[in-house]
Amino acid sequence: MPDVTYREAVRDALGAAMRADESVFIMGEDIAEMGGSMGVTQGLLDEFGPERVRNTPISEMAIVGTGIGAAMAGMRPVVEIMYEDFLTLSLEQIVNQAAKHRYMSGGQVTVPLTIRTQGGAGWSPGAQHAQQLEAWLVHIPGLKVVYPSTPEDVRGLLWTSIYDDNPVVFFEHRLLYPVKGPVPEELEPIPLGKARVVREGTDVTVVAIGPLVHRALEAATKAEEEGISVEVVDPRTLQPLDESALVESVKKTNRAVVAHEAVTRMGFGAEVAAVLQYQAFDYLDAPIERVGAKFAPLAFAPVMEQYVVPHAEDVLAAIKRTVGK
Amino acid sequence: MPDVTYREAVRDALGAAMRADESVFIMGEDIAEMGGSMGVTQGLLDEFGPERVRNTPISEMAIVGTGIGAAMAGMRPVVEIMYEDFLTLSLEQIVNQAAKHRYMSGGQVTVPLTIRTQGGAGWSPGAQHAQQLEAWLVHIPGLKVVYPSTPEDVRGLLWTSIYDDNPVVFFEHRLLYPVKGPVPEELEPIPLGKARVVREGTDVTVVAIGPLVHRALEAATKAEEEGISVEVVDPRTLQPLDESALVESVKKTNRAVVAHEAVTRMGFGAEVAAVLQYQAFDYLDAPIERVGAKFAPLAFAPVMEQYVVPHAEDVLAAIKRTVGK
Amino acid sequence: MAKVERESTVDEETLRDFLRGMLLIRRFEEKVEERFRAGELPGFLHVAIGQEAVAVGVCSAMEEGDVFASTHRAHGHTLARGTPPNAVMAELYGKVEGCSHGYGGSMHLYDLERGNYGANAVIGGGLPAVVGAGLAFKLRDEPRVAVAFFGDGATNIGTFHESLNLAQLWKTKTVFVCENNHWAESTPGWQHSPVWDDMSKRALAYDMRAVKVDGQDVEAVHEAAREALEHARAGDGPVFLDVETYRMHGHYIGDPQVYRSKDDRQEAADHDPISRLRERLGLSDDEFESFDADAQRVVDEALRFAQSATDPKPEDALENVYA
Amino acid sequence: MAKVERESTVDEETLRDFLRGMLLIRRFEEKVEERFRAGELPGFLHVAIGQEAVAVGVCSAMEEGDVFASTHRAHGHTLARGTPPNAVMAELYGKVEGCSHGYGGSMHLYDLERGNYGANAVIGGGLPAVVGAGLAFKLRDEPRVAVAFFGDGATNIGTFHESLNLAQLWKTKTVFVCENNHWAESTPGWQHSPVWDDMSKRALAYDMRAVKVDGQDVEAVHEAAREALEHARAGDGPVFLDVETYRMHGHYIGDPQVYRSKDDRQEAADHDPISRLRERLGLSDDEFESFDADAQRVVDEALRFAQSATDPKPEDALENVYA
Ligand SMILES: Cc1ncc(C[n+]2csc(CCOP(=O)(O)OP(=O)(O)O)c2C)c(N)n1
Ligand SMILES: Cc1ncc(C[n+]2csc(CCOP(=O)(O)OP(=O)(O)O)c2C)c(N)n1
Ligand SMILES: [Mg+2]
Ligand SMILES: [Mg+2]
Repeated sequence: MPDVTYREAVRDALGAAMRADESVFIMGEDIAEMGGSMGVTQGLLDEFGPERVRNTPISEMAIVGTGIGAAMAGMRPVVEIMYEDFLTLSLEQIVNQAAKHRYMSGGQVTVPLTIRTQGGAGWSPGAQHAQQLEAWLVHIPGLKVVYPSTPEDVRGLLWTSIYDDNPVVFFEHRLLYPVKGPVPEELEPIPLGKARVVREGTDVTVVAIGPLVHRALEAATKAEEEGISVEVVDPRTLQPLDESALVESVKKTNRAVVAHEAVTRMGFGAEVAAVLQYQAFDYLDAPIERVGAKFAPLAFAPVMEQYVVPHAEDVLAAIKRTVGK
Repeated sequence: MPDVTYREAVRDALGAAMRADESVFIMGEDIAEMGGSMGVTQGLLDEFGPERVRNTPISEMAIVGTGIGAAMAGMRPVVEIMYEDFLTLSLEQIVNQAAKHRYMSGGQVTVPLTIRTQGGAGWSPGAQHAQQLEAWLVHIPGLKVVYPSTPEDVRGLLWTSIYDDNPVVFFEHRLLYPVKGPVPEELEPIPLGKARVVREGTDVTVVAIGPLVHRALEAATKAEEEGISVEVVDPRTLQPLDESALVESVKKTNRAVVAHEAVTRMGFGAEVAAVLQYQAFDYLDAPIERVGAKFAPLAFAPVMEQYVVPHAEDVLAAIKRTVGK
Repeated sequence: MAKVERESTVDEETLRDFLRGMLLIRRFEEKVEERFRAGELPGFLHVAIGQEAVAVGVCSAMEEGDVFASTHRAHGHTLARGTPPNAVMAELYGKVEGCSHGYGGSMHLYDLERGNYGANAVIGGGLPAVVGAGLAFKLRDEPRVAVAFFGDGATNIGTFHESLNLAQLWKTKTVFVCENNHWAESTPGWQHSPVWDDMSKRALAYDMRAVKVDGQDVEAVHEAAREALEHARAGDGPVFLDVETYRMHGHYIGDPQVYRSKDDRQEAADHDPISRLRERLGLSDDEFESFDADAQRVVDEALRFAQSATDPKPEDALENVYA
Repeated sequence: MAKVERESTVDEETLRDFLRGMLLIRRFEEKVEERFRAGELPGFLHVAIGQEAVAVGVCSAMEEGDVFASTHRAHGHTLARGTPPNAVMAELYGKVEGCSHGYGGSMHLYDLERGNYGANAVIGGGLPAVVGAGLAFKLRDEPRVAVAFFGDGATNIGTFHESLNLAQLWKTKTVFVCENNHWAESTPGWQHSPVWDDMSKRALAYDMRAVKVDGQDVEAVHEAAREALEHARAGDGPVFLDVETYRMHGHYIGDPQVYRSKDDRQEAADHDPISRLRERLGLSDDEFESFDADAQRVVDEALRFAQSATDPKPEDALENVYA
């Protein structure tokens, strides 16, 4: 299997979907000539032209909202919110409109819209360009939420999201774009709602998403050296959530750590912990550990930013606590 | 102690704060002549005049944002978002600005802003006028989040919120406005971050907020008849959260139910469950039960709406599951 | 500001149809008020009594395939576009036979078959979708137009600004119908907008074609809408219709309107679009009565239908969350 | 559209001060570009090279007690308002001595003492606060004004609309400075706004006083700003300054500007506000060099200061979350 970067994988999926279906088009700020602030959409303007690769004004509410209307009218728009911090400008349309049209209409309306966004700390973008807000969307019935961690997953899941008939909020991570990984020659769609066991182990399960999947793998390797066998599971789709996969793993290992870059308090890990303690109560030999950002905005100074976000060492420390080392 | 309604209690706190301090003023849609869509601010225009009781255009982003600027300039604004569903229109200002100004400025800026809002189902307002979104704000460092359940609490906590030097998002519930309860003759400020044991018990702890406090009390009375002694604890402040009070109660009862009207998935109960399973792991005799809205938007038809939102019976059933009955 | 060509395309019989449509809406909403006060209807409702000429004038100018988004004040638009009164009334009762099958209610009336993309309870919430639909029509080169109804108060929300800006920038096939009744709930125009008495100024910020219309004159509304729809359909860009109208009743059913002066109410009452059309047609009392009786009959039937319609099953609440 | 009284209040010596201020910003940002390219600066940065006359012209017209909010392109506004170059440079290095003590960075420069309510990395994010401050000044009847800087691209965000609408409705003591450099990142004006070539049209939607200014002529900017501030300070309402300017460099430091034509870059280069002022003052090379050397000296000192300044302690990250 060829190696491609996460960035290229996203671009592949977009290009393939646009080639396969005239109704797919993309909109967002600076995605055309510049190819997006992260270079993800480079080349797509040349191939598909300005009608299907649309630069938008700085209008996050309208970017999502026009996507909704185009979707209701039979298109499959993929809109981009440049930084997920700016989801705060479009949530009305995402939460009150996209998520609810089908329901409020009693099943008449379909909104096949994909909302791509990205974020994440680790490069000192400051407090307004680094938040991780995926947890908010998981709270909203009517939305699907995807957060892939590898090139293969991001390509296969983005394709599926675009062809899903529901609004999907699709999270990418700034630091993952340059990460390389193997992908199948042919784009293979990956179903939403299926977790992936990234690494098998027997002593403790680490449920991780996004960049924490990679930090969890680092931690797992280090743990191995100390004789702790770690299983790493990536839900990949946060909504619908593959609860049984997570629960099965924990029933096997009897210990769990949940890890993400978002603030721990009220983060996605809270939901996973609540699910696991409920469904695997009798199997748990230790409290479920949560690893996430400390309770502060993201500071500009690298030393402070690094202090707030979770690292492999934090995952490792949590793993050790679960096994009492 | 005289009995007043939750509505009157909110009005009392607003009036008292405005009388006590020239820098306090209120802004919001239809809060002046009409006295607010829920009648909460009735009479305040007559007493304080149009400069301090300001009708705003339908501009949720600017309502919060001008509040922020006025606060930075030394005022103590109390702004109202008519329905919390419309917080989705102002989150950029709440989350990226109000919550972060102090931090991003390295401690120079103070934002003593109170954002009042209300919502809740139970009267068929439909999918866009009934959401409970308090969990979102709990995820954001820099904000305080308050959700009182009784007239006494709402009065004392609103006063404290107004005089707190941080941005506070203050949740009220539509169905609680007509609820009467005793309040002290003199307004007594209630500190943020202190939970209240609403009812003592020994077999199971129900951590409930907002209207679920009342439904939990109903459930507790019914449980009593079946010989189950229920303790009901109301955190009142979700951020900062009085973790020790919740943990202490659970260490005593060894069982826990968390109840709110918001959607269970990724709701505030997830955080509470995650905290309790971690800090009271060895004390728990049963999985922590979560009671909340089923995973759907709120339908208009009363039978469907009632099916989605949690009732006293749901709390009772959860209580019984924890004690294995 | 563009001016509308004045040669009318509306003949006498069409005007009579307009009267039928307006009377249907009026009697329908009066019945709704009555039933709500009687405690039969869940939730809260908003009637557009006084604004019937806007709904009928605009919807009658729309063509097969055109779509629209409405507001919290949606009964008129929905009926004028042809959704059966039975289905609308049933929705207000939260019944399976309702146009949103009981999931939506008064503020969320849908009828996809007739291009109703949904009434919206969030001010401005429906505008971007209408721009997006207009974009889709343009991209697919279809002779269809997407219409947005909204009030004067809605011109203050950021969503309005972003939507009109984008529509003009991309010349989407969209028409914006601003029903300026000079009130946003209890807030008078002068208290919520610096240009409350001339909303067409909003369009200047986008170089958008704007047309002022007397919203109590159904013929004028129809003509302006027809011209605007042609303009948008031809791909010449969106149009902003600044429609002056009156809210004859309260903001919501039961609104005591403590904030509103007698004079203001009287002024609204003096601008009843139905009396005006009746005079324009020079109808005798008998003629008018017969129109009215027809409307009343349809409404009574709709009420009977709705009252005896089917309640959803509680567990239906978990359906339609996802496609 | 209002016209500015033309009799200038700016004498020769003041113009020389303006030149000093503009040169300081120019050399400061050139140094920042150099150090960023050298990999010394964290995060990402935006310079306003070409727009110095706007920062200096406006800030020099502000008075003690006036406040302002800036954008992601904030170095110029901050320096022009008098924040010590050492503190600004230290902030770009994420140091404790920085004007935001290392918590903010280039996009979040604050200096409350000098009325800097913060640079904002969210487009339009700072506008409502400026309206709110202007409201507070009005409520307390203080002779103070709040100023908002923002770009042409920012006029497309809903926050802009709601802020200007409310400011005019309430006649807050606010001045809006639109720096129209005809680019929003890689998106040219014609691609993002239907009125990109005349932003003053935005103000028409609010009946707001608007003034067009040549942003490369520091004297003109100062005069327009002075008049606007007077207008707002007197309580006569907010003013919209439509300032035409040029972005001589990329959107962010390191931007290859693949999207931008040679001609467009050349046009920007041909409109250097510093050369223009230099000519206006008829400075000899020697005179200019001495101004320049002074600026360079200050910048070098700022760099030395920042490079040897103190790193925050990691755990300081948990401070300042709450008051
Ligand atoms: C975003 C938002 N804010 C507030 C409300 C509450 N609300 C419902 S109708 C209304 C007034 C709308 O006025 P206008 O747009 O003129 O429409 P009208 O009621 O006059 O038909 C308000 C403030 C809402 N539904 N949505
Ligand atoms: C709400 C929001 N959307 C997108 C961005 C990303 N972004 C940063 S600067 C910029 C362009 C701003 O253009 P303009 O307002 O003209 O200011 P200029 O960069 O030209 O000074 C964009 C899109 C942002 N910071 N905030
Ligand atoms: Mg109105
Ligand atoms: Mg610009």
